[in-house]
Amino acid sequence: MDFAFTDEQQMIRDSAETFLKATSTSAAVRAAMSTELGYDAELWQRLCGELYWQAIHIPETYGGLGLSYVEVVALFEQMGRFLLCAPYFSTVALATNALLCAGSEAQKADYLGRICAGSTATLAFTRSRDWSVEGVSADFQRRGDEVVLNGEYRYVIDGHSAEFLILAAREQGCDQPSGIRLFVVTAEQAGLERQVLPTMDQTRRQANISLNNLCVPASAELEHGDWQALEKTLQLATIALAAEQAGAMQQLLDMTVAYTQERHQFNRPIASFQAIKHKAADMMLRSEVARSAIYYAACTADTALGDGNAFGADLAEAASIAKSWCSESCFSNAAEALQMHGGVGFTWEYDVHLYFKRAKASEHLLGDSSWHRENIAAMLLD
Amino acid sequence: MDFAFTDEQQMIRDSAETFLKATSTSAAVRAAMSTELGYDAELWQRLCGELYWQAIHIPETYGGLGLSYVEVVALFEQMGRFLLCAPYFSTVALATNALLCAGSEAQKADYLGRICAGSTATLAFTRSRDWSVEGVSADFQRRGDEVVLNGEYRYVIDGHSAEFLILAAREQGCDQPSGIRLFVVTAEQAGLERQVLPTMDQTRRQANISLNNLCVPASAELEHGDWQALEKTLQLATIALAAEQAGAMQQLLDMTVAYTQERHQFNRPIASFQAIKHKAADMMLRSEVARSAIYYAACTADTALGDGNAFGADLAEAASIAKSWCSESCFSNAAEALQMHGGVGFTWEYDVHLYFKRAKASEHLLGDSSWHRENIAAMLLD
Amino acid sequence: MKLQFNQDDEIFRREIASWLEENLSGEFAPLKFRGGPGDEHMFPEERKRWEQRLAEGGWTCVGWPKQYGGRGLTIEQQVIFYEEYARAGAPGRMGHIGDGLAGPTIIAFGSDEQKARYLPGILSGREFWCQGYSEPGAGSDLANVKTKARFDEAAGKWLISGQKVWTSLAHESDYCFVIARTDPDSQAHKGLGFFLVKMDQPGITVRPIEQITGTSEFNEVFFDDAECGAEDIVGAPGDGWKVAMGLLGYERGVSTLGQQMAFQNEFDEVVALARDNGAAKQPAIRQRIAQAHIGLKLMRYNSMRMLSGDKGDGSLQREALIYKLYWATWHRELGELAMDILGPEADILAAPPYELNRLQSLFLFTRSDTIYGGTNEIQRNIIAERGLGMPREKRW
Amino acid sequence: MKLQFNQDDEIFRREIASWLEENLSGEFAPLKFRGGPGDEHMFPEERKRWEQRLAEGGWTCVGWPKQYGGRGLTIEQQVIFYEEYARAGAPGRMGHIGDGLAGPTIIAFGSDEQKARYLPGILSGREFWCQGYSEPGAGSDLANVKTKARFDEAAGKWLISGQKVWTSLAHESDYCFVIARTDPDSQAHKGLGFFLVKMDQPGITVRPIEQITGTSEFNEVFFDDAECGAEDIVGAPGDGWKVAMGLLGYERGVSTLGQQMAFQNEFDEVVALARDNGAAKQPAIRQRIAQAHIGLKLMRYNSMRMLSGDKGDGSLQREALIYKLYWATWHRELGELAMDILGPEADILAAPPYELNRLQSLFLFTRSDTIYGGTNEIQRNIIAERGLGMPREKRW
Repeated sequence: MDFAFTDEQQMIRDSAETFLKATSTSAAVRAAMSTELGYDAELWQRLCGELYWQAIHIPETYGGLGLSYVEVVALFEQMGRFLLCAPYFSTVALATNALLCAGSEAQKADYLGRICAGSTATLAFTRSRDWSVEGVSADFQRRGDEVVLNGEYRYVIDGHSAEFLILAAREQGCDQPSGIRLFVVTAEQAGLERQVLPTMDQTRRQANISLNNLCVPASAELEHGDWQALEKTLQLATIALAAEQAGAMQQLLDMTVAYTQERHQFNRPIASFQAIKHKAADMMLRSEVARSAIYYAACTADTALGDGNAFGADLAEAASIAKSWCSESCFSNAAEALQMHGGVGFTWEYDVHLYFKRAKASEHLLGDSSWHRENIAAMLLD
Repeated sequence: MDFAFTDEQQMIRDSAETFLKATSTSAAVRAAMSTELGYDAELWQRLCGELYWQAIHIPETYGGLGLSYVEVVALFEQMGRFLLCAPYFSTVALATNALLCAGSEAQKADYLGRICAGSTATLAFTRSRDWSVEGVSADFQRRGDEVVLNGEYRYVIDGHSAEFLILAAREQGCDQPSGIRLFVVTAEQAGLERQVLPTMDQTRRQANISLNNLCVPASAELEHGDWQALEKTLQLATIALAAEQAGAMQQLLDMTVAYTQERHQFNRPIASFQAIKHKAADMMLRSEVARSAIYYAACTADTALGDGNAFGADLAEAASIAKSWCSESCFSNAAEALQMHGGVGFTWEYDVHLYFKRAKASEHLLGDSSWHRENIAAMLLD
Repeated sequence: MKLQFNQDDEIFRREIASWLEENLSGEFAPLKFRGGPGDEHMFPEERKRWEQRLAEGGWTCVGWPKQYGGRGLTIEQQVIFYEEYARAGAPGRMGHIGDGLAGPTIIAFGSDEQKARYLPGILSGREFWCQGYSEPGAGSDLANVKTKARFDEAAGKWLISGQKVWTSLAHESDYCFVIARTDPDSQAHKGLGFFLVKMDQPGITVRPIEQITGTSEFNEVFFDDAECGAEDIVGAPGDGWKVAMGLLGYERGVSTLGQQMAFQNEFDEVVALARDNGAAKQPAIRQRIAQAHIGLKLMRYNSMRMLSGDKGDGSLQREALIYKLYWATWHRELGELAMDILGPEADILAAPPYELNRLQSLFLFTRSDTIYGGTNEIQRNIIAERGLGMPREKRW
Repeated sequence: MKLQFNQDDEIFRREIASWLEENLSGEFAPLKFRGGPGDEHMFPEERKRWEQRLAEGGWTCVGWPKQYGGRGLTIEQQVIFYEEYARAGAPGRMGHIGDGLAGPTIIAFGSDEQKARYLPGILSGREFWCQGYSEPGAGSDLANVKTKARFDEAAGKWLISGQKVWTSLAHESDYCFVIARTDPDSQAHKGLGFFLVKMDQPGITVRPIEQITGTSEFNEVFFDDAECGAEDIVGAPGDGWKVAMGLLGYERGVSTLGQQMAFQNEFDEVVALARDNGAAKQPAIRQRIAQAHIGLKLMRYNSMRMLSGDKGDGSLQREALIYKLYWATWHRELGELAMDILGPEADILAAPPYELNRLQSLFLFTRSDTIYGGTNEIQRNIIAERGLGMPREKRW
């Protein structure tokens, strides 16, 4: 047992911190979020070309770096901390994991290869607030060598810009989980329409995707692309999202401590007021525990990814623990940060609101805290 | 609209405060709670004989003072504040209200007359944690001029000592609310066994009551004693319980503010620490809002009692609002009081623990906060 | 203690309700449910015309004594007025600061000349006011006011210099009442003055604050030797604290019940949403909706106690002291609840580029409720110190 | 970063587990799940004999270096030891203070003579220790210690006078380590000494504190010229703070994982209860049970990080700083949850006159968790000041 970063992991984390601090500045974030694309394509190129982050946990066989999910989580933590605007979550946490869980060797070689080369991708699976198996409402029909898909997806992260997509659909007329299959398709084709959704949290784009008799070859069906693979993918993505939240929590704490040290009222730095100190202490508690949660979940994810057959309860539990803690805690830290910033926290000019909005948006993505707690309760009690 | 005590109401409240401060002292409470009876019979006699509190809202026709539920609530508030050990809640909030809601003229004249004369009484209706209609599990069968009752009751307040009891039972074989009837019986008779339950909160006694072919005359059946009358009784009692909680909250606040002003740490009174001040401020907020809740509920109860047919949603809503706020708030105030007293709050010697235990026990009686919130949610949403 | 309104009051209720129904039509129909907090920057001109319509009906300054042109309503009737106003969805009052704060202050502390000069414009819905209270370095700590007023003997005028912040609708206002330090060497609550200042003058610059919502209704106001007539100080130099404290009383007056009716409208929208999207079936959401309902009812009962002046145990002061902390926290939680009922849909805007829907606006805007007018933390200090007699914070 | 224990560790796990299974039988069977917090006053004699049994098996002082008679276990093995100990329901350790605190302190800071004198009694499970830290006026603020130690030159001994409070099992202990002021004019952290004091002497009076539970396991200890040999001060006079701070480190050591396993036993009981009485079907209770489970898992992950010494971003200190606040709050909430699952049954005792059932005891006893050893409020101060570098509270 060794529950600490190895030297190599620490190095990756530190270099991510250094890089993102310099590139994902407040000005850069604000510039990116005002574009339609939602991110800086040039920065994405650097990220892929120089740092090779998009390939971090893709096995070396497929051209990736072959590192573990611990490194993935370490990167997401820093990205959440610096509010990086990039199609990284969609490409790595969603699409790459889906391919790892569901692709045949050939499919992995092909599509993971594209991701290694800098392609963006995402996963579309639900059209409602339902993150469980019932949320999959698009359907498909097999017609000879083709498959025809119909339906609508909402909350598709970076759906407007991803170069290819993994789509979840259920066989027409089958309402069992066993009817669910995954398909990989390129974005630009007849029968697939996408519409970017304006979002309160401008640091992450979401889209609507409509399928109208989208015809794809049978080979687009991911070989192991069943509900179990999708569920595992979502759990892996949930851990990445929690890691972003943990990173944001730390940054909110740091910003707030710095601000309260500077800001004076009643002739004292407001950091000297016990009410402020105690709120900050609670923020730190939440933040430290969040880190324990995501590192543990990262180790569990790594085991699950390493074992193709591991669809056990461990990953589900670790993901739900991490997300339920981090979702509420990140929002709490953001809310307290805003409150402690006082009036200026309420302005567009200060960055607090960017984190605040991201916290609320991320809270709802992939299940909020109550939803994940009910998952845990079901494991324990039913 | 005049949402303030009249001068007369204020006088009654003030005299209750003065009387209880002098008689329901820490020493008196500790003496009473160590007896098997659970209260000081002499004090009860003074309360009935000198102050006539047991008759406060019994109409003058039946020998009572004919005052309103506002006065009742004002008394309960002071009793909760001074932790009075007496069969007052059982006799007035439970039995008297049941008789007022369900008795015929003759029954009221008889039994309310006994209460005016100082008899103690209570209500027994559930054997489980269920405070709704499903909780009534004892049953009865009519046999000629007699009724035979069987079953068990738990959590019967002062059930070990009450001189007569109102029993709720359902007609054998009928699981509809319409099968529920109320009976009034004297305590000492064959077929009725009672057993005092040792309680964590020693300031209020509870008992188990078993009925084994208890035969009572048909006249023991309360004329209007159906589920609606029982439900209304429980709502009225719930308001009285909330009033006790509000009184306790205020006392906890006062004790705590006084203690923190005296107690020094780091060479300052601990009342000067902002964390302590803010906790106290929150206690005061909860306490003031609790008072608004119980006074409003008292007015609503008064209207409902005045109108024999008023089984409307107003009373149910007011009771659930009052209890849901006061239950949680009283426990919060008790918990914070204990915390702010530090080590001594953890000792048997200081009174905080008496309030703390009372708060937890009262929280669960007649439905906890979630239960009452779900009542409200059902009214709003279903 | 009784809850019912009497028959005259109920007649009055029907009168105002039907007046509103009749008049909130035609050109004013689009103003329904607009102009509240978070939306105050919308339709300023139309809402100013609405103020004049109100004045024509005799519905401005309903609580002012008749001798000053008010309607002289009883407390109960004022409660009813504000309730019906909000229930009808009548627009956020552009005249609120004049009607509810400046006017009552001038009536209580002002000179006859000030009354004659300023009250008619408020009554007629033609002159609008804003307040110059908070300062960037002082937050809501009046004792720390740095804005200075010096009397220019030659010109016979006060010259005011400094900066105020969080001034709602400054750019739409004709006048501002300003707390400024008349004695430059004074400290804390001493040496303050309360000034009535014309906004349209070279010495005043208004800069809108871009908020978390992407909109601006708060402003910074810069005073650079802004002029104020010798006759336009309320009370004497040095009385500013006393006058301002009186004014704080009005802020917690009957209009709170109108505010609550607006909250009720918002709450009803939240409930309707939960029913529509199925969230009303989720146990955790049900609990929170019930809690919000309970909280709002209790807010109302508490205000009724406040207005009835229950001094039973010296508690008028007490229930009033908690009021700001209570409603601000409740309102902020309502915003969070709305988002959590929306779930992932909470993140999707009404329209690009950044048009919030009403509930998103509620969510974001209510973050200011626990900050302006004394943060929750300041409120807790005040409650502990004034309500419970606990020691004051030391200055360093 | 990896979670798995290696194979040797798993072999070790089976070894201790089977030893416990074998030995927790016969006379020791009734001790299962007894003697934990809230129950520490029970079966003291039997539990002392159990300590000797442990010693015979080589299971006392498992983390001490071998050169001092310890078992010299690795961190992982210590974790396993404490986990299995708690999992088996082995009784609350009478030897905990000696084994976990006094011994390591003597090893780190004591003289050779002290080591020779005191370690064997701890190792053999025959000499028991208590701690003299908190004082009535000082709470957990060591800097405010008022107990005095003066050196009597004639007798060649230290004479200690003062009062300690919250001393667990003082009446069952042979020795007490006492923080006292060696320099009467000193202030704060200076001038303290760390003394090893024999309990059985005329100068010491132990008075049990009757607790909220109706039982007593904490005591007040009065020192009235209690004697302590010149050779029984650890370090030099004035070193007391340094020694005490080292000791605080041990308190947050590997035994936390054993504590958590005991928490797990309690949690499992709560879950079983909820299943039995149907509360597990209530959505609000389900959420709270899940939250408790999550909280306990996270406590474990946090400890594992703490023990792995993740200094990634200087955070060893950080995750350790939050630990007390976290577990104390979690444990207190578990007690509340247990009561709320019991519902009205929570109020009914196991037996008259005042015999609490295990969950009631948990509920009441956990109120002390957020008080002793530094209240939650003190913990938050420490986190803010040491963890975040925020200004210290001013003394008045």
